[in-house]
Amino acid sequence: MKLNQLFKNTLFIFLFTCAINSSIVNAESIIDQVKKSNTVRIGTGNDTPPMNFIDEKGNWTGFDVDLGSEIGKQLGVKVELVVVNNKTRIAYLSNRQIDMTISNLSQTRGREEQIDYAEPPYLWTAKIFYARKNEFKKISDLAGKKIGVNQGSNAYTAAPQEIMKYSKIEPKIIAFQKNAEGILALKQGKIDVFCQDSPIIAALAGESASEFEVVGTGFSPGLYGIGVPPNDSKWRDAVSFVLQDMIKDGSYERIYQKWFGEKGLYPMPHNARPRLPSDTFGDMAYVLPD
Amino acid sequence: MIELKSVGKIISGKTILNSVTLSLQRGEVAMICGPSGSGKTTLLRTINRMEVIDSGDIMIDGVSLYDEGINLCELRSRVGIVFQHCNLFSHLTALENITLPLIRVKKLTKKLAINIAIDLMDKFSVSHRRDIYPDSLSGGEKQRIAIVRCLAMSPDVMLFDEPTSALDWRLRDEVSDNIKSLADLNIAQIVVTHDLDFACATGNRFFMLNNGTLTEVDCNTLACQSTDRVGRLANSVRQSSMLEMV
Amino acid sequence: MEFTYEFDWSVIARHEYRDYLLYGVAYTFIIAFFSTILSILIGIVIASGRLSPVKYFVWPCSAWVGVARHIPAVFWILFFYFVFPEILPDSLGSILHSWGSYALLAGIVALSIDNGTYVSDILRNGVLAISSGEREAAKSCGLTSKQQWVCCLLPLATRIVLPALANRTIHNFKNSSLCMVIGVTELTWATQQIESLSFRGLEATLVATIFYIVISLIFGSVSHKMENRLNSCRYSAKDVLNKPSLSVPTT
Amino acid sequence: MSLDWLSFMMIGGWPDGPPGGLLINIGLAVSCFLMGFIFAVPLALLRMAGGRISGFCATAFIEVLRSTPLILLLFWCHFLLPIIIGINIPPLWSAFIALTLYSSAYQAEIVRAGFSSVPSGEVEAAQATGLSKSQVFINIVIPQGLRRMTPASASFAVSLFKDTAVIYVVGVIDLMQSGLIAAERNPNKMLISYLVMAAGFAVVGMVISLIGYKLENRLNFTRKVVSE
Repeated sequence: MKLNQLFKNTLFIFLFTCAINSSIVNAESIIDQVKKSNTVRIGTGNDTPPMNFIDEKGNWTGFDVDLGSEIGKQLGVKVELVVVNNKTRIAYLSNRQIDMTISNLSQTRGREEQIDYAEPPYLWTAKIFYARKNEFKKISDLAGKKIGVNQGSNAYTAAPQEIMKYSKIEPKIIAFQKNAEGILALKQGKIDVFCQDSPIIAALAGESASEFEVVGTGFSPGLYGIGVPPNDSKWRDAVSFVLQDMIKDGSYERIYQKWFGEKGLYPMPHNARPRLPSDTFGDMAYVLPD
Repeated sequence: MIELKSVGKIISGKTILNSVTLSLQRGEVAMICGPSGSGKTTLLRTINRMEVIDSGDIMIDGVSLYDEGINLCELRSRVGIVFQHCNLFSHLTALENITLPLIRVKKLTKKLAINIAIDLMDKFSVSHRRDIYPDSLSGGEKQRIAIVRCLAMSPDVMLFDEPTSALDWRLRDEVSDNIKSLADLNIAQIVVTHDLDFACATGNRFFMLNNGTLTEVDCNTLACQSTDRVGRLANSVRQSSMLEMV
Repeated sequence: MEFTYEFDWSVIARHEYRDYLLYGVAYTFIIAFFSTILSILIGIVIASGRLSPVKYFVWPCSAWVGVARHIPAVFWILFFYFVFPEILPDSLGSILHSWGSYALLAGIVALSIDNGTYVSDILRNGVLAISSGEREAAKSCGLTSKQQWVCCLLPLATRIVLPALANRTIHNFKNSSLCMVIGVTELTWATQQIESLSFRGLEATLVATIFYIVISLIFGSVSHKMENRLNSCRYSAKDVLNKPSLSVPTT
Repeated sequence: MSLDWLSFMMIGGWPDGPPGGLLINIGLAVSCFLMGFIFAVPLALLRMAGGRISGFCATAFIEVLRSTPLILLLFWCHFLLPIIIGINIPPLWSAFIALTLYSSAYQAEIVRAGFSSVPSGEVEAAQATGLSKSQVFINIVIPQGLRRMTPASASFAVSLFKDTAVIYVVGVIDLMQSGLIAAERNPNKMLISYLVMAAGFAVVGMVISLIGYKLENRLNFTRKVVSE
């Protein structure tokens, strides 16, 4: 009897707290919370060079991290980096445990149902098959082969779809916990090919270009976007505008050059900047007019 | 002093004690004998309410153990029990074993408790073993410590559960002497034992417990039984070995 | 704080996700079964090495147990998957590397190595627990040394060893989940996979957790019953298991 | 002798490679062991002597945690608990929570076994001298139970330390993770990286074993004390 009472009380307090908190969440936009606490919580990973990783000195760095701290600077608040990974980033956003995620997040329909994206996307990407040198010539050669992907990457579905375009034989997909494990498996011959986004492959290629090569061309073109919690357009606009300002004032370009430019750390063969079609607009950045 | 009024105890449908009645004065030593499984130990344990009885009543100094307002801890401190295996606290030294209840139950100061303990240990000539842990004590020493542990609480009643079962004949006489000397201190004692010779030598009242019924007997009957039993045992052994030879 | 999560059980019912779970269960059982068998074999070998009268068998086995007992199971798994084929001769290593089921094999072997050290400890303690008194009693009844072992000593040792072995087996069953780190598609891997594809991992993880709990409880109660049946003649296994040299952290 | 060939192990990870990572393992093992013990005692008591409902709750809690694989528990705490309670948990903290829950359940059983292995005769003897229930518990059951559970506790401490290796799957850069990073960066020295990892776990594990063994001997109550 007594315990029952206790249980009821606890439940009541729990529900009460929930009610209070949910009312706050619903009433306030994240932009107000960020201003009030003077910090923005940015979720990013730590094991995906060059987007986000721990460097040899133990610093948390990468394109995403630089972009995040620049956004924080432009918003005029402190940045609190939160570790997420491919499996947590969406859940954290939908629960508003982070204010945005900049974590090599491709925009997909499935994800669009769960979260919102700031405009514009910040990087053009494609999925790339990466294999040992001189083993495969074109994508159709990969039919029935063992393909490594990162668990949580949308390559898990995109890679077999691409191969099935050329052949009826289904490839075997092996999902690893980390990209580095996938590359190690590739090196050891446990898998025939590793499939990942182009910037990530660019970083890997930088380290091991003599052993591996890209098979065919990139496929499944995608866009890395900044994920924000759903149903908060005020906050989404705020982040979008900051990103657009950065593209206009050149601070985005600076970060891009540092990582992916010709003299950058991981030069990318194609122009991955978000831009408008060059035959119509020249090489203009894709930014909404004022 | 102690009065058991038609005490009954049933454990899982089996009658262990059947209307046991017993009355004992200060200074008397009651020896309860009986075959194994006759309920001797259960009877002993009911007297300080380690076992709850199903019918009847037990009174100490005219106060029922089953009175509403009785302080069980206080009662137990007045009824000492020396277990068959002594049950000394194995993580405490001999001295600590004795002082623990003095300090915790009687709320004596540590110094006073030690004094009392050492005095008593001297009487039982075990004071040189005071800092030894029970595992390193001999059987006789353990038992003397257990007796001292009870005695230090200055009980009105002492209960002994098979005090001689683990001892050789020399130590048995010693226990017998100890019990007699306690009787001189005006303590009522109940001793449960298998050992009929020991019972005859020690007690001044004798009881037989058979199938849960207690009957008072005199010393001679007990002694008779003793010799009788040995005779019967020898006979049966002889018969069975003869059978095998045939 | 807000509990906004709405359960959507249709996720588990969707056939591709359901298949992940079903295959996951199958792989979990396969890993648990084979690694338990193999670990018992390893345990017997190591235990007899440690008990053997030959000095040259004793110390390598003891040293192995002393070291291996402190090495995490997940280390063994990664080691066997990534490193072991590398230290083999090239041809053999590349065969292992390119073998599609090597991850499964590596997982099973790694768990067997991990569990084997514990099993060997349990077996050794079981044999040591048969007191010399019992051996002499068996001898004095006129039994041959084979009869002594078959009729008296081994059944006795089994009775002592069984509860601890059952405990280890449950532990090993749970440890099979570690194989997900090398991409073996067992149950825990399946929950993560469903999470990453559908963003609704809570349902799948809940189902998997209940599965693990139910299997552990069933196995626990079965072993308990078996123990009770064997214990018709009671032998205090507890005393043995509380011996300091035994490293089973269970009850 | 130069240790330059090992220098590659000193980079990558928190704060300076595997040695720093090992500190995380040790710290987590120690703190989760202690926290687990704090929870374990009331859990064990509830299971042994709680009322019907509270006893059942304690039993259910212990059994559920004991039958869930640690890695799954880790995923619960890292991926799913945040979804349920809506609070963001950094990897290290989720590892801490998971290991604490895990160790509290296991230690509750150890504590229970320790307490119930105190000879019932001694408990009875204590009651017979008039000690109250709580006094019996404080003076007899706890000191003896604690001593009796040291061997099991010590081996659990070792196994808990081992189990901290799993936390790398949620992204904590511990010895395992930093060792793996070092191995990834220098694939030709992979074997050395793995050996260093193994040595790290084995050496610390052995030290914990040794401490447990020493503690056991010290607490042994057959020791003889020379009187003053």
